[in-house]
Amino acid sequence: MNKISIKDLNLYYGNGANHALHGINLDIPARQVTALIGPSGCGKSTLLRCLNRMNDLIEGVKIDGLVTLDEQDIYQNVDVASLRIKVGMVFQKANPFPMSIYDNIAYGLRAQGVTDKKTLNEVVERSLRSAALWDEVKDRLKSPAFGLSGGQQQRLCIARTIAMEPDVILMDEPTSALDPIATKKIEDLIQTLKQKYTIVIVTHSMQQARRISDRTAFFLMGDLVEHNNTNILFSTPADDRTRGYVNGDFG
Amino acid sequence: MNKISIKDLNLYYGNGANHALHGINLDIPARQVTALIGPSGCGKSTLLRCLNRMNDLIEGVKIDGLVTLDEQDIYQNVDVASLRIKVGMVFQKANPFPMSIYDNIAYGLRAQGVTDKKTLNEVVERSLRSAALWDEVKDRLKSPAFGLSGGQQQRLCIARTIAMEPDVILMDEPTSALDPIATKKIEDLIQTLKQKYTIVIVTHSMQQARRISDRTAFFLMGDLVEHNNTNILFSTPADDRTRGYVNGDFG
Amino acid sequence: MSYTLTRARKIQDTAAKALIWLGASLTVGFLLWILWYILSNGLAHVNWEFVSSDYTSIGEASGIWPMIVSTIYMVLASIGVAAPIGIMTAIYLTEYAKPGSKLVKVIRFCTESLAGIPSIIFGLFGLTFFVGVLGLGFSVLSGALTLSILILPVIIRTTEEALMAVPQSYREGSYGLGAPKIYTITRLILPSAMPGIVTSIVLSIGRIIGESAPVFLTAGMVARIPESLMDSGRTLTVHLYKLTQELYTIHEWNQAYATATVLIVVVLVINTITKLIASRFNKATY
Amino acid sequence: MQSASIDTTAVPATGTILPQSGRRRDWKEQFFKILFLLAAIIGVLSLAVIAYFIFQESLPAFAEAGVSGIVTGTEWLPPALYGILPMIVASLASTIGAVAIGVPVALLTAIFIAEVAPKWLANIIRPAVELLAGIPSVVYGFFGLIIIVPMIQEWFNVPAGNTVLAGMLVLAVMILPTVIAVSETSLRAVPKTYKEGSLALGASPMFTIFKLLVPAARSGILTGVILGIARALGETMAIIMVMGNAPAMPGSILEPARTLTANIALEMSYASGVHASALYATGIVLLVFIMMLNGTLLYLNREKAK
Amino acid sequence: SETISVSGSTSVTEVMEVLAETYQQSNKNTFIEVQGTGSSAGVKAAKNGTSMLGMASRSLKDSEKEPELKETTIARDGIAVVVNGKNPVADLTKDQIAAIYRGEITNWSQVGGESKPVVVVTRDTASGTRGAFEDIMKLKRKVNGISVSAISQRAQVGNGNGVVKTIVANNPFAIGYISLGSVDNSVKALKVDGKAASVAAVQSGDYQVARPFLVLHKDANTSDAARKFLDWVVSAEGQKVVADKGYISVL
Ligand SMILES: Nc1ncnc2c1ncn2[C@@H]1O[C@H](COP(=O)(O)OP(=O)(O)OP(=O)(O)O)[C@@H](O)[C@H]1O
Ligand SMILES: Nc1ncnc2c1ncn2[C@@H]1O[C@H](COP(=O)(O)OP(=O)(O)OP(=O)(O)O)[C@@H](O)[C@H]1O
Ligand SMILES: [Mg+2]
Ligand SMILES: [Mg+2]
Ligand SMILES: O=P([O-])([O-])[O-]
Repeated sequence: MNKISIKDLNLYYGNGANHALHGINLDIPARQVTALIGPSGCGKSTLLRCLNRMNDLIEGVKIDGLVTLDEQDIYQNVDVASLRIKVGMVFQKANPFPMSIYDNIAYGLRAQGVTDKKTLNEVVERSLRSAALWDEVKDRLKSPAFGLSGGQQQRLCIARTIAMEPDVILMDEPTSALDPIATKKIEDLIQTLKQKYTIVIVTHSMQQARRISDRTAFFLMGDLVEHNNTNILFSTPADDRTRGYVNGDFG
Repeated sequence: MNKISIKDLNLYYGNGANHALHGINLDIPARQVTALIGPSGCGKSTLLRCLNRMNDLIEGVKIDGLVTLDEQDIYQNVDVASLRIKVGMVFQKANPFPMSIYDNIAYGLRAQGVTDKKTLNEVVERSLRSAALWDEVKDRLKSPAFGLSGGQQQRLCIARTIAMEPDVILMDEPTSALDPIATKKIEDLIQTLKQKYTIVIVTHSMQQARRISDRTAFFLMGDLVEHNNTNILFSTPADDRTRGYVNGDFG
Repeated sequence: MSYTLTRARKIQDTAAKALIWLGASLTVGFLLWILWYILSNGLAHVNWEFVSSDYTSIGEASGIWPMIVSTIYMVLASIGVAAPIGIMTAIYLTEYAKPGSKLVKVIRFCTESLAGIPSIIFGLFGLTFFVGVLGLGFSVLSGALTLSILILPVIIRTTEEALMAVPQSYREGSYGLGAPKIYTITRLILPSAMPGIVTSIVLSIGRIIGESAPVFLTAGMVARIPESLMDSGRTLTVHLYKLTQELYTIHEWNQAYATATVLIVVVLVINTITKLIASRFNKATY
Repeated sequence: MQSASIDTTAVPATGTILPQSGRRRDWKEQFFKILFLLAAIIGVLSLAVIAYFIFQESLPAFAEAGVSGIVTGTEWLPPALYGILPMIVASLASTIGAVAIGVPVALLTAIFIAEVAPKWLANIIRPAVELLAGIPSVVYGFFGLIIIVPMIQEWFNVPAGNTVLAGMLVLAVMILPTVIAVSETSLRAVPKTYKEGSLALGASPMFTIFKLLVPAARSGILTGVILGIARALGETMAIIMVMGNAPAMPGSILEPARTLTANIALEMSYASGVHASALYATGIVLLVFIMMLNGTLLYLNREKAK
Repeated sequence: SETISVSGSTSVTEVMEVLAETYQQSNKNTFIEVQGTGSSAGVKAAKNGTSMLGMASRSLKDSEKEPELKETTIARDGIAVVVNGKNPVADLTKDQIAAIYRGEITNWSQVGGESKPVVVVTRDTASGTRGAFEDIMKLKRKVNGISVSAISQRAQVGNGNGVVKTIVANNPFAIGYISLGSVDNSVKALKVDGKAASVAAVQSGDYQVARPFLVLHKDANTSDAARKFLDWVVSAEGQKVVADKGYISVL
């Protein structure tokens, strides 16, 4: 069953000046990990941001085509906030809020009216543990999130998103600032999460895509070149450009 | 010859509350690439920022110990701006300025009073080419840098730094947001650069450290555990913790 | 469990949104009401002759051209003195002084406190000090110096806030490139803080144009085009003040409303020009 | 500095691109640092001189009537009695009222312009609000006198509408531009990434505004509010025209009253000797009030920041 | 050309501006600069020479008098007691007016009007008008041996003829007093002790509610031109201007 389905999606930045996505067609199956790969600037983040309508916030963005979540057009008659509760997102650049570590994690729940201290404490601890950050910050939950290292901030943002237990989790290079150990933990987390949730991940690491994803889509300059079962895409790519890229002799 | 030498360096955040670097002793040889590795939050960025006194900008930071550049104490009787021209830095989080791509690159030179159009054009083009960004942005040099993708912003910041041709280049995970191809290009650049410059790089990728660095230093929770010739450190580490980390079975 | 938007939340949201619209409507409502009040009474009496001719008390001419000119002089001179001092003070406080230092706190405390001193006291001070002690006499210069002190707190504090809101990563980036402090400030920080600085200037312009007592106590009220900064001049508001304090005839009423109408146009024009000028400095693109 | 170039090809070496200007730059940096410091000193000094000027002028009155005779005296009968307690009450009441009405409206409007309104509408309202800042207080006063005062007379069925309430309403309108403009700029200066992060968590725009953006802009908003309060406390001309200025202690907000500022403006042109000095003393009391207020706000802000 | 500086009382300013302009028409190379700063400031200015001529709308206090300071009365200003046009009351005695201002009479029915509260409007103590009004109505009392105003502390205070007039015009219960020259049909002038307020009545002494307009100067601080102007002001020609403006000539 497809959780998300993208049909003929075109996206333009700068009021049409920059055609960033060219007629993308992609189905994202439920409870699987779909990886988006491709060279920097090819449109991966742009596509990801279409899935929870984050691009609405950028001025001069024009979108046409169809994106459905559970068969429902997300650009029509949809309450955007509810959509984004269902479709959570971890941004490419860690963006902690100017508040304490604890409040950062509790933020999303509080936004839904959860005020119960016990629930909040539980969720905060659980999320931080899942994101492999708990041990490092458990003694400074009340200190500002800005005092965290780059990788810690990235894990904080992951924890903040999974605290909401969304249906679909969009992750834009969630381990880019992480060391191998932390990366391993996040990858394990993704494997656990996919039993319940649908995950779309942007990654630059072929190894990572191979390790954790069920399906992979390869982008090049705004085009979706090829998408397939991860094993197939990496072993027997249909397109020359894909082969070149995954074998590392492209460009 | 040692370009930079660090002696008994201690650093505290939050007016002494958080002891982030514990008595670091490290020599950084000229015209070589030194890699700093270690798990997220161990103090790599903190150390890097000590080398061009970037930590001066953070409130409540206390430093003791000695850091010399070309045998000169950089914390005593030194013009900080001149120091930073000599010791350039690429930050962990890409931080483009709110101006056009061109102006971002030209910024550093203009700050030194370079106004000649031709020189600026040349330097901008050369720097962007070196950072493997020229082809993607050559038609939009005058558009705002905020309209770049994550990886493009990262390369922009690299270009901005090398435009200044500093003696020492500090790079905090310069390829974290880059695909393999772009990463390869930046690594090649680093190899070229090291013929003339001294480079210190923070990286999470063991492979990268192995590929490009001459010496590697391994950090753990604010301690410098071990530093050595890269080959030796990876093949026959002296410390168990180092072995565990580089073999990926740590933690 | 996956969270969904609860009904209660939705209601709260709608309520909050309604409140915001209500607040904005109230403001706009007041604004329209006052504008309508002025324009409906004044517009009919504004004509080219009124705007362009001189003013005499004998009643030969009752134009307001000299007042328009004096007002513009006053704005230029006051902003010319206060804006550089205020902005530079704010720069010193945010970029040079140690963050959170005593000095910063003391200065901030002083400026905020003095913002509440009634303007007439500034006027009396100007009358004693600039007009008297310094011997500048009743002149646009005395007025401008007095008003400069009056608006200084607003410029300092608002600019300071704007500077503090500039992301630290810009400073890091610039200093990391070895850019000199002054270059970083003029080319990166000030342009990024421009919206806040413009706000402070526009508010100050409003204050300069809108004050009466501190102006006539220092710049006087001679209804003639000042030939230099050392001449006395009557601003539109002082003129209006005089008309409203001693209204004798219906003609004066009409004049008062017409003056207020012209004043609104003058404010609009000056504000627009200010923003145009500022936008030329503001190279930063968002 | 080492001369070197990135490419092996012929490229100008560092030394030739960058002017060798260590000394001159040092000098320049130093010059500007001193210039800015000088500006700060001039700014603060001029303000200090004014404070000193008021203090000095007020001394004779304090000498004659005593601090308590002035601050706690209830009768203002120059040249015999110089009690300004009723005026302190009136100033506080009118300011508190104005702030209670004006600040929420202003904040909501600022939020509206910065976050809620479509761009075209914001672009109309913003300059309109700035226009409001340029309308002279005499006009507000006259507007109040002709429109608001008779309205109060009718609605509340009081003999005269020149009351504390009229003052509150007029002041509330008058502080709008300051509070709106400063708050709105601060809200706009909040980094976009905060908003993105919040919305991506499914927080509604309203939650984002009130729980994230407003706290992030708190310092600027507070500045706007303080400047607004100061404006209300210091406003003179408009207040004189609508509040009735009776020096007696007001029994309710539906009675006339005289504020500290009105007292100064009303009598200064005529007063001489101790009477004039007593008016400056009124100014000192005002200054002390504002300082206390600022002290409290500063303290509150620090507590909250913790 | 020569400039004559005149400053002081705002009320005197009204007539002084007209006098100055009329004078300038026949004396082209004199310019008379008139500034309204208040009576006290006018006295001070004349004493210390900041202005050649000072204006005051009240008699000098003993403390202000100096032997060299010369006083010239240039006009007298009649004062009319006014009520709202809707008020049936048309005539009051001085005693009744005084009782109203003392706060002893609080209802119009006590003086033959409707049963409505009296809204008392007075001028600021700064006004010469008020000074004269208090003198004539005997509105003085002693506190601690010092003579002070006896006008009720609850009376409304307006700071100018225009404001008092507007309050009275807008409030059916109000009573106020304004300069005779500013009376028009928006308010109703009362008869006092059966005598209508008019210029003729003031001049003949029938209507006694009036105050002097003074010009002060020291010979040492004044130019010949200034003294010549002052002489002209009290000449028949100057006094005609005074009368035309609605004030009472001193001839
Ligand atoms: N501004 C700050 N205030 C307080 N503590 C800080 C601050 N910056 C970093 N720290 C803490 O100091 C420690 C070292 O941080 P640092 O940024 O050097 O880590 P790092 O090795 O660069 O990690 P990463 O790979 O995640 O970027 C961390 O525990 C971090 O939480
Ligand atoms: N706000 C914007 N305005 C204009 N152009 C944009 C904007 N954001 C992205 N682009 C452009 O659209 C293209 C796709 O950008 P996108 O961020 O989707 O790339 P990406 O695949 O995520 O790259 P990276 O791996 O570097 O993050 C790029 O060429 C980029 O420059
Ligand atoms: Mg991206
Ligand atoms: Mg780091
Ligand atoms: O200015 P006056 O003294 O006449 O009120």
